[in-house]
Amino acid sequence: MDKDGLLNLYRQMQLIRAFEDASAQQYTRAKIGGFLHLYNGQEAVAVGASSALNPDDDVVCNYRDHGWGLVRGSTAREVMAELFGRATGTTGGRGGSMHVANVKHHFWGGYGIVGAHLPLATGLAVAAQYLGTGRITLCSMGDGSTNIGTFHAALNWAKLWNAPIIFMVENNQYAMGTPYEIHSPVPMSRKAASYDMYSEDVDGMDVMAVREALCRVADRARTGQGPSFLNVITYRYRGHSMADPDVQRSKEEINLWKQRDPITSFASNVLLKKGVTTAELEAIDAAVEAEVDDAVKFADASPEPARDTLFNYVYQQPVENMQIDGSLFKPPTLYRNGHAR
Amino acid sequence: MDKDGLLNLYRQMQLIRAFEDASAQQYTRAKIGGFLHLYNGQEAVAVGASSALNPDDDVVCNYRDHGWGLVRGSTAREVMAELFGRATGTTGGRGGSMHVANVKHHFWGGYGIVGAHLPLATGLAVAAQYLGTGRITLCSMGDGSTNIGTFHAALNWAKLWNAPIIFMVENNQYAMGTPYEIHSPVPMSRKAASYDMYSEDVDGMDVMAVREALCRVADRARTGQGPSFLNVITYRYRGHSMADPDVQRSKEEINLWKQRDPITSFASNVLLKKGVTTAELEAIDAAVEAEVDDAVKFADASPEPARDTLFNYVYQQPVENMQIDGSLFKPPTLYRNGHAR
Amino acid sequence: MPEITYKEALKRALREEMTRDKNVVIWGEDIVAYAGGGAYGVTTGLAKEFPDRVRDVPIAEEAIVGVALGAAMGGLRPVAEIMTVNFTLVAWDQIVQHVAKVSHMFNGQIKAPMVIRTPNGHGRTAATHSQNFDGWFAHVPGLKVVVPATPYDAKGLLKSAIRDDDPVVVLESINLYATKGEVPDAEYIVPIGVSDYKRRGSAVTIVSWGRMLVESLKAAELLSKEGIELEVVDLRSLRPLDLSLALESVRQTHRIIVVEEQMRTVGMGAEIAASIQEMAFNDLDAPVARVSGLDVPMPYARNLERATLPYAETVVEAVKAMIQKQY
Amino acid sequence: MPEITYKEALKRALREEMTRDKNVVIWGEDIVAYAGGGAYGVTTGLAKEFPDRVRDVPIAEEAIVGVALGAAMGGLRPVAEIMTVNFTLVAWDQIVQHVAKVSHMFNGQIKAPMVIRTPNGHGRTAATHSQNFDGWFAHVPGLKVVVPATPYDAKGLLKSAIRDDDPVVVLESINLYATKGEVPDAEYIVPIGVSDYKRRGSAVTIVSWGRMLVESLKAAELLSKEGIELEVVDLRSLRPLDLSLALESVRQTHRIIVVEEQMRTVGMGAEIAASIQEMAFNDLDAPVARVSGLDVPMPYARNLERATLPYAETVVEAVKAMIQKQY
Ligand SMILES: Cc1ncc(C[n+]2csc(CCOP(=O)(O)OP(=O)(O)O)c2C)c(N)n1
Ligand SMILES: Cc1ncc(C[n+]2csc(CCOP(=O)(O)OP(=O)(O)O)c2C)c(N)n1
Ligand SMILES: [Mg+2]
Ligand SMILES: [Mg+2]
Repeated sequence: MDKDGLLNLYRQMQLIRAFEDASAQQYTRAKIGGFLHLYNGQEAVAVGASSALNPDDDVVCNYRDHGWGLVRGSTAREVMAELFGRATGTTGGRGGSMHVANVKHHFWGGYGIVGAHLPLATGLAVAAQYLGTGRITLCSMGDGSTNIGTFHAALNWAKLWNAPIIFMVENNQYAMGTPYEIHSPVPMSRKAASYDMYSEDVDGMDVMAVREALCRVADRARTGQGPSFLNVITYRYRGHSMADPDVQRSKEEINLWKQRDPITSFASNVLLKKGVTTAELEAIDAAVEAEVDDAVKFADASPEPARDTLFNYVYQQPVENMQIDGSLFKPPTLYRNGHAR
Repeated sequence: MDKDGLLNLYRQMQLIRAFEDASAQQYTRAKIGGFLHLYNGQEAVAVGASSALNPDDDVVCNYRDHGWGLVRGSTAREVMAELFGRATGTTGGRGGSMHVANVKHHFWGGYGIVGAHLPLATGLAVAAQYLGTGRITLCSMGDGSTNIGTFHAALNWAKLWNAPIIFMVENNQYAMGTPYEIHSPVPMSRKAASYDMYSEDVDGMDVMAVREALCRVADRARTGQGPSFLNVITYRYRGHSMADPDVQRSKEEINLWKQRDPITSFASNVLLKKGVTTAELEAIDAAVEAEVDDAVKFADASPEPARDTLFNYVYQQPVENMQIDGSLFKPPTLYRNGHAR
Repeated sequence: MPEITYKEALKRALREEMTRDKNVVIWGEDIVAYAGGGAYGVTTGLAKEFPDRVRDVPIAEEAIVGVALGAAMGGLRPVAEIMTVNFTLVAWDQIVQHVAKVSHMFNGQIKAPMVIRTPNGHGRTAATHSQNFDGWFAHVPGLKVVVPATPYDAKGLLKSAIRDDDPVVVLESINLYATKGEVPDAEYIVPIGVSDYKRRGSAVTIVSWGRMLVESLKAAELLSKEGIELEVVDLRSLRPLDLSLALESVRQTHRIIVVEEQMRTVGMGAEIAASIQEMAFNDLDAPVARVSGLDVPMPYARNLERATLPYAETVVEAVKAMIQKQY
Repeated sequence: MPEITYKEALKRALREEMTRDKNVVIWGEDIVAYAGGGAYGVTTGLAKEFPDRVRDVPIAEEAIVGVALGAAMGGLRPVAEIMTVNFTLVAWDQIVQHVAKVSHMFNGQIKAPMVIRTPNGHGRTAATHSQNFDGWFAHVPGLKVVVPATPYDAKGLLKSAIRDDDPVVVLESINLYATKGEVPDAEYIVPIGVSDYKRRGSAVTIVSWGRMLVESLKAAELLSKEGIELEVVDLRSLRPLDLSLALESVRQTHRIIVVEEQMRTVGMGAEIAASIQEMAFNDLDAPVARVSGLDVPMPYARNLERATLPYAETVVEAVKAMIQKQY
C-alpha cells in the first residue's frame, strides 16, 4: 500500500473516532435519541476490512454501524443527519443510528436484531454467485451474536452452497454487559469448526493485520473457495450504548486496551516509521475535526422528514384499492348513513 | 448383561417392528390418519439407548416416536390407541402419532417441529441439575434436524451450563427425501466440534454398540462432565412417512441396509452364540405378534375422546371469568336487546 | 375452458414465471428429491426443467426466508417454499422484522421482490401441524398477502406475486390442492388486492377466502334449496384488504357473516367485523357475525378435529341463526 | 400508602416470589452483569440476593424460551426475561407451538408454569425495536397474557403470573417503568383475567390497557375540564379477556372506544370491537371505534415517531368526533 493509501486508513479511523465523539456529545444534548452504539476502539476493524474490498462488494453489519457507513460511501453529513433523524440522513431519518445504509455503494445496512442479518448476507452472496457478478459479501457481527440460531443456520448454509462470503466477528469480548465467557462456552476461534470453515484469528487493534486477513479471505471467496470466518479481537472504549453506565468493566481493563489504540499505534508503528510527518497527521486530524463539525451543523440545520412521507416505501408497488399503508380499503365516506331500520 | 436382559432387547426390537408393521397396515385401512412416521430399521437405537438409562431419566425425541413410547413405559395398546385417535391413547387421542408421551415414566414426548425440542430437552437437564435429582436427559433427533437454529442454540447452551444431557442423532441419512450431503456440508461427527462437545460415532444397527455408547456418555452426564453428542448411524426401511412414495432411494441401497438388520443380526451374532435357542426367539416373536394384534383390537374397540373434553388442559388453572378456551368472557345472554335508539 | 387442479394451477404459474424471468428461483425443503418434487407436489418436475434454479435446502426456515430475502435484495426473485405455514413461525423474526421492513426502514433503497409460498391445512395432523395464521400475516405492513380459493385465482395471484416488487405471502390451502376449476391456457394474472363476488344473492352476505370460501359456496348451495340466497364475497387478498364489495353487498343484504378458518380470538375475522361495523353501522340489521375455528390447539382425534373447524354446515347454521334472530 | 415506581413494583414481585419459592429462577440477557442488572433495571440487585438463581444467558431467545419451558416441565418455575418484546419473534415458534401447547397436546400430562416477562415500548428506537404484539399473544390459547398499567397491578399481576400453573406472558411497558403509584407493603395479588374500572363516567366508555390506559386517563382529565366524563376500563389481562365491565359500561354510555398501541389492522382492538358490537349491538349509538397505532414500521425521526402512535390528544379527538357525529 502506498503512502496515500496508508494515510487514508489513518484518516478514516480518525474520522470515525471524531464522528463518534461528536455523536456522544450530541446525544447528551438530546439531538440524538434512542440507542446510540459507538465504535470507539474498533475503528481498525471497519477501516482495515473495507480497504481490502472492492467498492462494489456487498457489506452488511449490525447496529454498531456508523463507522461502516463512513467507510462504505456515506459522508459524515449523511450519517450525522441520520442520527439526528433528518430528511438528509442516510435513510431520511427512518432507520436512525442502528440502521444506517447506503445501497448505491453496496452497503446494505446495519441491522438491529442480533444475528438476523447473517441469513440476509448469505442471500446476497448467493445472489452474486448465481448472477456471476464476481462480488463477495462481508458480514460483520458481534461476539454475542454467535450464540443465536441464525448464526448456525447461515454459516451452515453458506458452507453448503459454497457462498462467497466472509463472516467476520468483531470480538470486543462483551455482549452488552455480558463477558464472553458467560455467553460462550468455547473460544471464538472454535465456532466455525462445525462448518469446516476456513478461520483466522486477527488482531483487531492493528489495521494492517485486519486488512491483510481480509485480503486473504476475500481472495478465497473470489476464487470459489467459499466462506470464511474471522475472529477479529478488538475492544470498545465506551459502554454498549450511550445508555450503558459501563459499570461492569474495570478502568484497568479499559486502559490496558487503550494502550493498544488502533489509531495511535498505527501512527507510531507504521506511519511515522514510513516517514510520514507529525505535521501531516495533524493536518488530517484538523481536517476530520472540521468535517465532523460541519456534519453536526449540517445535521442540525437539516429539516425533519415531511409528515406526508411517513408511508412511503411501506410498499414499492402500489396496487389497486390500496391504502397508503396497505391496510383496509376505505370507501370515500367513512361513516355513511344507511337504510332506516 | 444377562440373558434375560439380552432377550428383553430382542423382544423390544421385535415389538417395535411388529407394531410398526401393524401401524402401516392400519394406516392403509384408514384407521390411522395424518402423518405416520415408522421406525422400521432404527429399532436398535431406541432399544439400545433406553436400556442404558435409568427408568426415571428424561427422554425427548422427534415425531418418529412410537418405538420410544414402547421402550419408555407405554404399552402397545396405549400407543396404538393413540394412533387410532382414541381416548385410551397415550395422550387420549390428542397428539396422535407425532406426539406420543408418557410423562409418568419421564418420556416427555415426541415433537413435530424439527429441532424445536432441543431447547426443551436442555431445560429438562438444567432443571435436574438445579434440583439435584441426578437424572439425565436423552434428546434424540434426526440428521435433518442439525441444520436449524435451535440445534445450535441448544447445544451451545448445554455446553455453557454443563448440562447433563445427551444429544443423539438418529442419523438415517435422509431428511424426508433429502439426502445427507444435500442438507449438510460436513460429516455428522463434525457437528459438535464448535461446542467442544464429547462426541462418538455409533453403529446404529448394533443394539449393543448403541447401548455401550450410551452407557459411556450417560456416565459422563451423571458425573458432571456435561453434554455429549452421538452420531448414531442407522437407516429407515420405509419412506419418511406413510405418505412418502420413497422413490428417491434405490432398492439396492435399502437392501444393503436390510442385510445389516438390527434384529436378525442381534439374534445371530449375539443371542444364538450365547446359547439362546431358536425356539426361545420364536416364542418371543409369537408373543409380540399377539401383543400387537391385541393392541389393534384394543385400539379399535376404544372410544373416541368425548366431545366435551376438547378444551381440557388448554389451561391447567382456570381463573375467574374464564371461558373454557381462555378466550373472551361472554355474558349470560349473548345477544340482548338494549335501549331504544 | 380446461379444468385443472389448484395444485396444477400453481405449478403452471411457477413454470411460466420461471420461463419468463431467469432470476426467478425456487428454494424449499424437499422440492427436488422427495417424491419427485415437493411434499404436496406443487413443484413436481420443475427441478428437471430448471435444474440449478429449483433447489432443496436444509431444514432451517429462518435461513430459507432470510437467504431468500438477501437474494431478493441482491437481484433475484426467489420463491421460498415453506413446507407448511406451521413452520413459518421458525422464521417469524425474519418475516416480520426483515422481509416486511427493509424497504420502508431503509427509505426505499432496498427492494425485496420475493414470494413466500406456504400452505395451510389440516387432515389429522394435530396441534403443531394444523394452524392458520391469516390475520397474523395480514397485520404486517410491508407484506402483501394473498389467499386463493380457486385454481383460477391460484394461478393468477401467484403470477402477480412473483412479478410484484414487494414481498408477497401466498397462503395456499392443502385441502384445496386437489380441487378442480377452469383455468384458461392463455396467459393472465389476477391483481393483488381486489376482491371478487363468487356468488350473487340477497339474503345474507358472506365474506370469506381460501378453504372457507369453498365451504361457504357449498353452504350457499344447501341454503339455496331452502330459498335462501347468499351473496359470497371472496377477499382473495388479506393485505391490501379490499372490503369494497363486502360493503356494497351489505348495503343490500344488511346482514353479513365473516367465515374464516383461523381461531376466532384476534383472528382475521375480527378485523373484518370491526371494520364493517365501523363503515356500515347503519346498514346493519344484525351485528357482524363470525364463523371461525375454535380457540383450541387442534387435536388429532377425528371427532375432535371435526369439532374444531368450521364447515359448510357451520355456515348454514350461522346463516339461519342470523336470519331468525330479531334485533 | 407508599408510592413506588412500576419498575420497583415488578422487582418487589420478583423478590417476594423468589423468597417464597426456591424453584423460581430468573434467566435473561444482561440481567446480572449489565448496569447492575438488567437493560431496564427491573432485576437490578436480584442477582446479588439470589446468586445462582438469577443468571445471564446467551443471546438466543429461542433457547431462552425453550430452555425455560423445559425447566418448567422439569419442576422449576422460571421467569424468562426477554429484553424487549421485539425479540420474542425470534422465539415465536417456541412460544406458539410449545409453551402454549404442551399442556393441551399432551392431555394434561405436562405443566408449564413459566413466565415470559417482556416490555413493549418506544423512544426513538425505530422499526425493529418499537413494536407491540398484544393481539398476537392474545390469539394463542394456552397462554395467559397480562398487561399492567399501574405499579399496583404490575406487582399483583406478576405475582399471580409466577404462581400460575400455566405459562403467563407479562407485557410490561418501558414507557411506564418510571411512573409512580401506590403499592401497599403488605402482600397482595391481582387475579389474572379480571378487568377494572380506573375511572367512572357517563359520556363515553374507553377500553384500554398498558401505556394507552395511562394516556386514556390523561385524556379523561382533559375532557373532564370540558364537562365530558369518560368511563375508563382497564382490561389488565388480554387472555383471558374480561369484557364484562366494558359491556356493563357501554350499556350506560352507548358509545365505546378501544384505545390501543398496536397497529390497527388485525390488532387487539379489532377483537374487542368485533366482540362488543356482537354482544352489545342494540346498546350502541355509534360503531365501536378504535384508536390505534398507524399501520407502519416505526420511523426513528422524532416527528414521524410521534405521528405513528396515539397519545392522550388522539384519544381526546376521537372522543369528540364520536360525540359530535350523529348516526
Ligand atoms: C435478537 C436480539 N436479542 C437481543 C437484542 C438486544 N441487544 C442488542 S445488542 C446486544 C448485545 C450484542 O453483543 P455483540 O453481538 O457482542 O455486539 P456488540 O454490541 O459488542 O457489537 C443485545 C443483547 C437484540 N438486539 N436482538
Ligand atoms: C421446522 C420444521 N420444518 C419442516 C418440517 C417438516 N418435516 C418433518 S420431518 C422432516 C424431515 C426431518 O428429517 P430428520 O431430522 O432427518 O428426521 P427423520 O425423519 O429422518 O427421523 C421435515 C422437513 C417440520 N416438521 N418442522
Ligand atoms: Mg460484543
Ligand atoms: Mg433423517
